[in-house]
Amino acid sequence: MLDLRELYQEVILDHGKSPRNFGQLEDKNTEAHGHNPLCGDTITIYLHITDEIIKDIRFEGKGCAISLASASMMTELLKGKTTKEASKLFGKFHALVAEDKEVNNFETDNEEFEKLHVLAGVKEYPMRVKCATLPWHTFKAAVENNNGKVSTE
Amino acid sequence: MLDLRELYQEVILDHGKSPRNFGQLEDKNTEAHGHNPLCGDTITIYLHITDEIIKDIRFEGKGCAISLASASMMTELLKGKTTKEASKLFGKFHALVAEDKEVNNFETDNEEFEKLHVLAGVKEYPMRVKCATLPWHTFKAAVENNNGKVSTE
Amino acid sequence: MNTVGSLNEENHEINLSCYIDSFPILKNPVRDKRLVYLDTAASAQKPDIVINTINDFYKTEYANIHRGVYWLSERATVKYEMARKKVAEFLDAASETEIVFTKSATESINLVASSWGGKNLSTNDEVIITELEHHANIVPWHILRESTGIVIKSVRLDDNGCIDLNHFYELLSEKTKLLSLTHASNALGIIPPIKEMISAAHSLGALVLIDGCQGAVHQPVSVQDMDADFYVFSGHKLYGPTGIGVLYAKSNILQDMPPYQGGGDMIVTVSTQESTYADPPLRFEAGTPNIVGAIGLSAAIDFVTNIGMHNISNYEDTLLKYGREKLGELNYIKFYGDASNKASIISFDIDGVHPHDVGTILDQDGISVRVGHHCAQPVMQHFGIAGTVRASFALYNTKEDIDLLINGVEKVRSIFT
Amino acid sequence: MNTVGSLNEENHEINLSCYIDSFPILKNPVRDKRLVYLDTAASAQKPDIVINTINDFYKTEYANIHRGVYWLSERATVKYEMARKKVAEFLDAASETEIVFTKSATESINLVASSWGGKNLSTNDEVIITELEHHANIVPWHILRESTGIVIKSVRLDDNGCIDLNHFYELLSEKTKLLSLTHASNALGIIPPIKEMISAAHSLGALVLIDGCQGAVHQPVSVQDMDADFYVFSGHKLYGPTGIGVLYAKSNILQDMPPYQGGGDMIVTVSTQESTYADPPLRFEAGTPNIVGAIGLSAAIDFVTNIGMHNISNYEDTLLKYGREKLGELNYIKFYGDASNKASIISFDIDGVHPHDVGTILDQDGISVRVGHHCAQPVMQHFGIAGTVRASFALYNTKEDIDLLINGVEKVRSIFT
Ligand SMILES: Cc1ncc(COP(=O)(O)O)c(C=O)c1O
Ligand SMILES: Cc1ncc(COP(=O)(O)O)c(C=O)c1O
Repeated sequence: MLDLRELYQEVILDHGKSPRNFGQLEDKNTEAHGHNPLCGDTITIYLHITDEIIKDIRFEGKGCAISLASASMMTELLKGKTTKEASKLFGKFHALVAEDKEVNNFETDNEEFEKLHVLAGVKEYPMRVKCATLPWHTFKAAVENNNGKVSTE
Repeated sequence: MLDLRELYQEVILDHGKSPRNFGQLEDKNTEAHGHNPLCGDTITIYLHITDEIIKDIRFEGKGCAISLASASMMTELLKGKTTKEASKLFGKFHALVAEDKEVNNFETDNEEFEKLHVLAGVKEYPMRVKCATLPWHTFKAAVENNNGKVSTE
Repeated sequence: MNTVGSLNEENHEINLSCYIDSFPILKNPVRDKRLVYLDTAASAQKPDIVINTINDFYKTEYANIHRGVYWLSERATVKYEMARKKVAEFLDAASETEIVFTKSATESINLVASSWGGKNLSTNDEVIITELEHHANIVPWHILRESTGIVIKSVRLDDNGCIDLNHFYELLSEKTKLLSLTHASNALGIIPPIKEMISAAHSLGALVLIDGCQGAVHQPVSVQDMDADFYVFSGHKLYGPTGIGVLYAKSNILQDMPPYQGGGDMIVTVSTQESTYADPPLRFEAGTPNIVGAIGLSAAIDFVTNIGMHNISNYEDTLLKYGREKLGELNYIKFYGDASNKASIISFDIDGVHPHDVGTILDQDGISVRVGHHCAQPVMQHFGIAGTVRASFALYNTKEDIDLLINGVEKVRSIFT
Repeated sequence: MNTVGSLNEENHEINLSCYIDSFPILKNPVRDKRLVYLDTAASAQKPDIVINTINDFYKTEYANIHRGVYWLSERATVKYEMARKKVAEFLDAASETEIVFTKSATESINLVASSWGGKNLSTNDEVIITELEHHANIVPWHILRESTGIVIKSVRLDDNGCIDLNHFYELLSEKTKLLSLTHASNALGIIPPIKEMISAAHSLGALVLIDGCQGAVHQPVSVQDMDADFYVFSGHKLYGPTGIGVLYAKSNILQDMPPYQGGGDMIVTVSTQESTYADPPLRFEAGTPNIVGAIGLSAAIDFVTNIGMHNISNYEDTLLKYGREKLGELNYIKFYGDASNKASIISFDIDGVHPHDVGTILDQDGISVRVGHHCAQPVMQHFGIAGTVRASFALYNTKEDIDLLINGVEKVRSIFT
């Protein structure tokens, strides 16, 4: 079991204080808004998708260190991926932080995804799992918005 | 503690099967109707009161052995009494069957009232106390009906 | 608790007597007599596992749920939500999000009447109930009628106390919006043909609520198989704690229902002027729920499913048959609701003796039966009586209990003749 | 438990540490650390006497109540009704018939809104609440507004989080039919001037509901003295079991209220077409109530009255003062709702750290605080924040608990700087 304080230190140092890809996205063609009623945290994900490829991704919002770090790492991981790959990665991430079963297949993870392992400690905190997954759920909603209709912006 | 089976035998033999003063009262000048929602038992008390004296009292109704016996004994006891005396006797009876405190002043009871002691066993059965007191409450209501207004019958 | 009773070789009857020891209260004498508890239809006694679960939870794991990020609260939340999952499995619901915890079956029905009924029913819409219903499945519809003007129709019983199906079909029409029906009568034990009635109601577009208080405790239930739209039961009748009840409702129905009570935990956002509401089931669980009640109920479900609801059902049927036979040998006994397929309930009276006197005298010997109208006055009105004596049998009862009942009944009779 | 704490000779502070041993959960480590439980405002831990009362009752005395004529049922009924009497004494009500058992304070308020409000309020009638209220005292009025068209006015807070009395007097008018007010804020601890507000409301003919969830647990209450028309609280916050709440209402008001839920035990007669209803309090207790919950609450009341609510109040004030002082020494702490006369609740945050991160990190050391909006979003909106860290103190807390909290807070801060 990860000591959460270690997790916090790494997260804070690496992403919480200076989140990557933070702020508006000028040429977004889809976006979605997420809200965590437990803590009142909010997040907006902006995407530019062309030919099912995530050309650009940025986020804005207020939140705890865990949700900010998760959002920051997610944007780094997903930029340049196809939406299909992204959806697979969401599945993996969900298993990592939210599912009961021991996840053994992480030896297959590439280095990129391994960075996200620092968030695995939240699994012990069901209430905080939402903090880590909120950016991902919001990302998914944004992709679906884009599928459903051409964004008017 | 009275064994209730003894109580039942005495009650049944003496009053339950052949209740005294059972039936309508031709020259009643007040009456009241009582109902025990627990068991659906009903009772009607008919009174003829002149100058605050209970000249006649009869009852009708359906009920368990305890309520029938209590009604029967009550009518025997109250006939000829003043309403004031009756109200005192109700107090005594209530103490006998319903109140928690040990009632010690019964050495002062006269023979007439002592007959009612067979009902003291219900004290242990809070749910059944109502069966024993229903006739008395109904009697009280009938007297109050009479006080409130002259009966039109 | 690994054995599931044992088979009596002679007549292949199941025997659950090994579970009697699980019920501490049965070891305590009452009025210096062994307790013969025959009032499970009113409320069941509790096995050790339920009592200990409550005890241990308060002693080692207690905290409020759903909002705390600390260890105890997280754990308590997981246990509460696991209880919901267990109830869903017990009822064979499609998802645990279809399970709402309430304080009792009574509240579950009131919730449906107020929330679903208040939204979907209006003047002259018809709700069909039956004369078999418990007051809990009658009075909420009377209350709803006051605000909506619905019409309540009631299916008659035949001389045996069974549903008069012809009358049901007469009453059923396109105006029928809901059939609200008991899974088994608490006053008589009678089990209506619920599958037939549910599909008849559905074919005319009505929804169906099943009051499972006496059904879920006696036999395996699959809400999906019976296709009930709503199903309710009370924890305390299933060997669980008091103050916890269940409402099952199909997802799509629950999703469209407005909140019943307002407060913490059922909201998304609140300002002093506006609230937005959470998804089911939380939308219907305002305030701090009976956390320990749900967890105790979960232990009770473990207890009965470990024995097997089929085995419980078989065993209770055996007791019912034996009791009916033995009582039937006494020629001064009159039965109400005599039928072959019943919950394990016998309703009767003794010729010439008021039921309350029967109850009081049996109690002298530690025999605990229920007497009166059993919160089912329409059944009593049907038979033109004030009440009955009711003996109900549970997994902890035995044939010896019934023999003692018979002795008691004979004594009562002898006092009164 | 014969001593009522002991006086610290130096500064005459009361010391209740002799009661800590009564709480078994405090002996269990959490994450291998001693549990420092600072979330009593959400729910209190339970003393042995409450847990054992529940345990013993199920093991030796359990039965359903009010309708059984057998020994167990009679006894259970007496105990349940004695619990009602005990609550009446605890609140200094004029009669135990003014006490209704509900499942929670939330349900108590919903009952008043639906039954009293549904009958007596109509379009443009005004209900005054405050920005201090818990969602339980906001959302029921939103729900009632939908069916009645009432207007909800909300009293603003000042910068400290105290009631803006001028604004209250501005809002109060002949249109005001109800003032529904917290006895103490669960988010901040702030205690409104309830006596003044009650008499002002009464002078204009409005009734007053006091949400006593945080009040009744912290100080002696006399509903007669404060002249509340309705008073509600939850058992689980008063060291009692979950699933039991209380509604006090003045006799004459209760007498005129229509039933809230329908079912067994709240009726006089029922046919399939009509019901007549019992007198209060039974009229409002449909179905099998949380019998064991009421009896457990009764044990909890014995526990606190044996210590003395005055002593509890004094002791908690001491802890509050100490905690405020110690936290105040840290210059990165911001307080919300800082005032002298408060329930024993401190709401704060740490500069630069999200409350949820504070909660999770403190939990590593077994320190259990609540973080977030505390089901009082209007308070958060008032301060323009998403949430706070809340430490609440009970009779089982000590200055050492507070020292550990301070240590934890310093650690949190060091991680984030
Ligand atoms: C002030 C206040 N009111 C109402 C409530 C609701 O209490 P319950 O959840 O027990 O119904 C609470 C509990 O959080 C409270 O603190
Ligand atoms: C058939 C039936 N319905 C409803 C109820 C009401 O259950 P509760 O009192 O637990 O709400 C009962 C319990 O007596 C019952 O037997």
